[in-house]
Amino acid sequence: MTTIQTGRHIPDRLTSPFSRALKSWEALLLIVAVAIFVLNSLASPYFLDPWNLSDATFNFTEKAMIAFAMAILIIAGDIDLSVGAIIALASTMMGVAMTLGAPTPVLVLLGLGTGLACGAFNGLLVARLGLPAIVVTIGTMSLFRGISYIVLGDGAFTGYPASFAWFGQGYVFWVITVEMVIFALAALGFGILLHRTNFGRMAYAIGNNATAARFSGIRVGRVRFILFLLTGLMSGVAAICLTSRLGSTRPSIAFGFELEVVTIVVLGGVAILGGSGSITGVVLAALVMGLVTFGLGLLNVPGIVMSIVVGALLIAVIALPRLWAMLRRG
Amino acid sequence: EDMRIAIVAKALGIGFFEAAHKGAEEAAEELGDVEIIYTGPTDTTAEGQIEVINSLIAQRVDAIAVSANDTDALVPTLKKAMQRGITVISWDSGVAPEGRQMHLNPSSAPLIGNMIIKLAADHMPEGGQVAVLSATTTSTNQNVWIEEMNKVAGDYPDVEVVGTVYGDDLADKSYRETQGLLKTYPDLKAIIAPTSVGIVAAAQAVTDAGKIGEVNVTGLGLPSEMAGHVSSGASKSFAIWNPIDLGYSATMIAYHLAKGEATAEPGATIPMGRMGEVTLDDNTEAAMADPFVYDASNVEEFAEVF
Amino acid sequence: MQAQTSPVLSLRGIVKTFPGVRALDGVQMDLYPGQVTALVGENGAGKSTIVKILTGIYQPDEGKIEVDGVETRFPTAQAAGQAGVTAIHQETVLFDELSVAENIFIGHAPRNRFGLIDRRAMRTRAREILRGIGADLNPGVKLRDLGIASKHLVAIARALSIDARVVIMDEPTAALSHKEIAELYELVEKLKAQGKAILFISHKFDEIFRIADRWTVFRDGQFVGEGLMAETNEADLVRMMVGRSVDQIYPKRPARIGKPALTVAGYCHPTEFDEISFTLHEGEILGFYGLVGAGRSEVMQSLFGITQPSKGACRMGGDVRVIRSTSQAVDAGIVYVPEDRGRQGTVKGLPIFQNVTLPSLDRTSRAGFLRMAEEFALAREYTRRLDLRAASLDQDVGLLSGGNQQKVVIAKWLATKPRVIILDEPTKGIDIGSKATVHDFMSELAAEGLAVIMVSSEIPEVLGMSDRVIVMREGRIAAEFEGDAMTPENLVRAAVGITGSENGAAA
Amino acid sequence: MNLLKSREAILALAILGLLALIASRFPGFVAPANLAAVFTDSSPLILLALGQMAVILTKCIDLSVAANLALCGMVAALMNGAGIPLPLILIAVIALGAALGAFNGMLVWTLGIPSIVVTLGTMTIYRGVIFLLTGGAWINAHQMSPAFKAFPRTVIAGLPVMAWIAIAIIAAVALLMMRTPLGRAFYAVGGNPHAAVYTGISVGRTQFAAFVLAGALAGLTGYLWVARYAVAYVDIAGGFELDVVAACVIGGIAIAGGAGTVAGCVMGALFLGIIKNALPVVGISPFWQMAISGAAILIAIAFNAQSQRAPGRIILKRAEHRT
Ligand SMILES: Nc1ncnc2c1ncn2[C@@H]1O[C@H](COP(=O)(O)OP(=O)(O)OP(=O)(O)O)[C@@H](O)[C@H]1O
Ligand SMILES: Nc1ncnc2c1ncn2[C@@H]1O[C@H](COP(=O)(O)OP(=O)(O)OP(=O)(O)O)[C@@H](O)[C@H]1O
Ligand SMILES: [Mg+2]
Ligand SMILES: [Mg+2]
Repeated sequence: MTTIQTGRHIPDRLTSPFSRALKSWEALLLIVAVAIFVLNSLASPYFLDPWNLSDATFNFTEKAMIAFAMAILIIAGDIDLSVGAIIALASTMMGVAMTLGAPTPVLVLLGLGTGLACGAFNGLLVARLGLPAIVVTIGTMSLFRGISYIVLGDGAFTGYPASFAWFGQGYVFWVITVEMVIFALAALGFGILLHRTNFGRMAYAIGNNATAARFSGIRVGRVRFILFLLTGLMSGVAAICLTSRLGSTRPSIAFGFELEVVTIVVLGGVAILGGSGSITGVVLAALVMGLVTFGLGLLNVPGIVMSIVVGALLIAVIALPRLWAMLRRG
Repeated sequence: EDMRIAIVAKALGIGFFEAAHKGAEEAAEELGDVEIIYTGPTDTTAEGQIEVINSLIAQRVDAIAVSANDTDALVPTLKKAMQRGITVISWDSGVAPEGRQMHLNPSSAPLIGNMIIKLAADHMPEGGQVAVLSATTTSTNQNVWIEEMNKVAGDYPDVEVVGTVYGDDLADKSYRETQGLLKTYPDLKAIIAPTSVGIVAAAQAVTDAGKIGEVNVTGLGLPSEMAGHVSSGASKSFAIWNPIDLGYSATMIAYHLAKGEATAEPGATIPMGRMGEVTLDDNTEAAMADPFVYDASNVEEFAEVF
Repeated sequence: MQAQTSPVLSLRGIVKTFPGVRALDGVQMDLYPGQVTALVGENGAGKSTIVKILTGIYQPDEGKIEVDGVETRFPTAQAAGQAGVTAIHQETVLFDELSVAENIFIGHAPRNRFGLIDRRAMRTRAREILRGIGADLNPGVKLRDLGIASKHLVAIARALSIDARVVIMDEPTAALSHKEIAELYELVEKLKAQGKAILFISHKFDEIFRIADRWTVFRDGQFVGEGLMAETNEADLVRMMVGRSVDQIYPKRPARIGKPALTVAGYCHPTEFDEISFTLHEGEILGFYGLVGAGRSEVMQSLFGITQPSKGACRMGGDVRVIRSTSQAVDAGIVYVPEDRGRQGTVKGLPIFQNVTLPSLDRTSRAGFLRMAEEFALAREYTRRLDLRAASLDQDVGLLSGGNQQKVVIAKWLATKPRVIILDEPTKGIDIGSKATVHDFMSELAAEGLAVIMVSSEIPEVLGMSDRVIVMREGRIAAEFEGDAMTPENLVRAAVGITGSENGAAA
Repeated sequence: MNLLKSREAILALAILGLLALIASRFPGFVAPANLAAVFTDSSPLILLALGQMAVILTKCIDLSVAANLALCGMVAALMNGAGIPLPLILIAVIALGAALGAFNGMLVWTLGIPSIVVTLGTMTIYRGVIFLLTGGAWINAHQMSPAFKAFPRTVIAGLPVMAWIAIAIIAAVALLMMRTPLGRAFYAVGGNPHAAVYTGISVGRTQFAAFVLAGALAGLTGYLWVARYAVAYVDIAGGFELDVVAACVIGGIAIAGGAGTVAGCVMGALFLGIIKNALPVVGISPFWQMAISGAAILIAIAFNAQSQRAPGRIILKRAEHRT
């Protein structure tokens, strides 16, 4: 048939991936991060100290671990506002086991398991029963933390085994903390998952058009369910780190984490309505947030002023490219 | 070079801590070679306080005096501070012993526990029901005081403590919890609120419910915030130590410890300027002074001060 | 026919660009009172864009609009309405949660003296307008509770609720059944008689020749020509549209019908269909005809695992099974090209090549890890076979015209090397050139031994392409025709359920 | 039959059931005076939920309402401290609230930034501004004038002014939603934004209007809140935005936009208000409160989803007769 031969040649790409990367969101974030780094080292004599910088990473590592999983979840069109509450519940479960004399490996497994179970519960309600993610997780946010309050009341779990302290307080090498290593591994793992695997591709497809994804033979429900599981799992990992770092559990642990995690994700250039974003962006956003809060902290700026800066940064970083485009179009 | 002492509040903006800050500055002036860094998180969370303390460690301050949001959660961070040669003490709301060199109680917990129930009992000669409105379920000092109060409750046989509710140190929640108490226990005679936020909200709720004269609100509060409620009769009396003195004393102690002029070990005595001196107990804790009672006769005078 | 009156509305030198596309490039057009002007052109020629410019939704970059010879601008949809221009748009522009009356009047509702919406007046006028177009709908019900055809009538009523001098209809018959199309023609005659100028956009030539007085042709956003309908013929129009001649529209090649590929036995669904049984053979094109809403799509979607039948099973080769999910269907070799391209077909936001490889990821990847080179190779192969027009394979699929999007969807499925392909209204809203490509391809697939099901509501297409036709009515199989029995009359009669001699006007 | 199917009816039954349950443990709770008090206590939630409803209807979300409330409340308290008369304060806070809402709305409208991002940012900014205004200091009862504190509590015909304001606003918003082009535009924009453009409704402008409405209501509530609880500081109503969204969801406002009623919204707020008020009263341990309200939210969502489930198309004649 003639049509087969006359097919026109279509080039694979018009712009090279390199030139695209130059103009990308990530490039902008990198510039912002470097600028803040330079400003910080000018503003405070204490900034350029390896130990101080190492301490500063605690400002974001736990949140960022969750942010990686959350980024893929948001790219696929969902959201999980219960992550802070999952940390509380996972930490409480570990505390219960600790009082019963469980050794560190069991505590770790229990923390991960609780995270997975909470993720599964969210996933069940959202991906299986088709309820809207944002409101389901507002509900489970109260539920999970509520259970933690029921278990703990006004008490606290303390006296975690010394070996457990390694996760949140240990160093792997010189100033490199265990949390930094977990952070880096998580960044790498989720980066590969999102950008280099079929699963990541499916997440993008679902986020852009879930119906068409289903009509393309993708098991949409399963992918969304797994993403909730992963978010729960990473909340469990964060729970282990945070509990270990604090050496204790109270039901109010990690209160308000969810909004900071979402802020990191959005600042990282992930479209909040789903469909686009990258892990590189999230890593850079976490660094930017950490640098801003630490830098301002060194100047003893009150926390609330930092949150104004972060809020303004969030809006500005997203608004500026759009304003620029508007101005250029006239 | 000046010695830098960081005063860390539970959260910025609370009148009590602002007053303590005043006291710290007073001590600094008296000492001459001290710079005060007054800081704290935005809301009363342990995580927020840890971030603040981390940045203080990074600035290599000489001493940290903290009123803790969580007895245990701050321990690892404060330990790190001590390892890096920083003097760490807690004041007002304590940290577990391994996380600080000493703790300065505003007053002794048994004295406070007794004081708050006594204030209630004094104004209910026939006895009756009282309820407790606390801060958050995790507030260290409130929990200790209530525990101490329950220990001595037997000394007041006519007083029946019917329950404890938590206002989370939020004005609206405390207000609603008080409303709940008034509904649940129609015969309630007194509400004990050992928290400066809770006592104001409780007094307001009692006023709004038209129960002035029936229900007496007492506990721990700031004269400036409570003056109106004392004159309206919603609160007959309440107690507090002077937060200015507390900030002053904490600064003094931190200074002497950091200078190496005193050591923090059981039995040691540490001078605190115009406040005299304290002796540390077996837990390396010390009490600053007795709580002081405010009522219609003196509240106006102190309202000007803090 | 009053040939030479002056136009009510003229467009001159209109230019409209979107990022990356010059949708309109200096086009012109004239609309005359009491006459129907047909606007024809391939997919993406810019027809809907001109409609949007005329109704104030887009602003032209250059050029002018004249009403009665006076230059005008339409900054908003309301401004266009006030100037007397109204349109039935290609996409549905209705609101499910609002009532029929509100749908008709939203944006220009009657108000009482307090400035509040006068609901009684709104309902009364809505009822009048609906009655005027022969639709007996309750203006108070929510739109959500109406069927698709009734919704279209509401859309038409909405256009007529504005007292217009120019009425634009952008593919108004695409979703209507025979009876409603006939009523629409009557309506057009009525509007003509009232002296209104009508712009009629359609890909169906029978329709155009039946009701239009004039024609205008666009190609690739440019004006090609205009004239009187009476002085042209189909072949000329097609040549102007496509830029070449398309001779064989239904290139059905005799195929060798082989073994049964798919046997469906007793598929039932509680509300949508009942007792669906048929056998499909390798190399066969099986047509499914029926009126719009007969439930064909539902049956096909249950074969593809989107919905589950309550009873019944299907057999492919040796296994008897029920397909429970789309991934099972793809594994089994059944694929489905949906009728709702935008929602179900393409993943807008992803580039073309990723759309093509989406169901084939298992083959282009190794151990779950992507291999981009393989993906590009696969996408290149199949988009070329379908003669896709695009700037690059890395381009967002949403930037393509409807016809080219359809090609991407078909390419995506062919890349999975299926055994059974179901095409639901594969040429709906597709221009004549692309249509030929799709038809060509269908025959070629059948010739390669693939089993093809084609759902279509166009009789010429069904008759021209199928080896066998199943007619559905109200969720059931009404009849099956083969060979000489495949006549327009038989199909229509079975579809509407007439057993006597009276039948609807077959196209 | 049809009545039972409507979301509002189910919710009304749920509220009655809840009241009955509480009454069985604590009869005093359902005394008219107490119910009036519960309504009064729920008024801030109702007011904010009505504003949030408009925003959610247009497919947006406003996470900054609680921060807006806190800022306006603080400004009201500061103005009172400066001796400005109450009517002026009222006008000022409503205007300020509307302006803060308008800022959100502008960003959403002109720059097309998703509302959740905008309001996530402005919620911290607005709270931060309070800190900058006051240095974090509290304004306490004794620093407020008696008239300032008395207004919301003044009882007229058995109900405090606060409750009357809520009733008036419910009526006004109902009229706005049902009978004005703007109200219908909220539904149109959320139901089918694409189509709204074709009918000459500007999506951005309508969303902007919704944000202004939500902001104005938050501003008004800010004054009421501060006057009622007689205290203003940075963190008042912290986390309240999620309660507001939860109230809307319980009330059947579709989070995807375009569907929901004023009655549902008000009942959703009442439902949540009753739970929060009743739990301490019926003597349930405070540690159970959070889990119970979480479970209530989840159950309500599941219920709404059930009654909202599209009936589907019905092709078969016999199926048509059955339903
Ligand atoms: N909003 C838009 N953004 C970018 N490109 C657009 C937009 N709308 C239309 N286009 C492009 O403009 C061109 C003209 O599209 P238009 O919808 O007018 O075609 P059409 O003639 O109506 O086609 P069809 O017959 O398929 O309906 C196409 O290339 C299309 O992809
Ligand atoms: N009442 C309705 N409400 C909403 N969408 C509808 C309704 N009726 C049909 N549709 C949708 O409109 C499109 C056209 O449907 P259509 O009328 O073709 O139904 P169908 O079941 O596909 O019947 P057939 O394929 O036999 O024509 C489909 O995507 C369908 O889902
Ligand atoms: Mg078109
Ligand atoms: Mg169909």
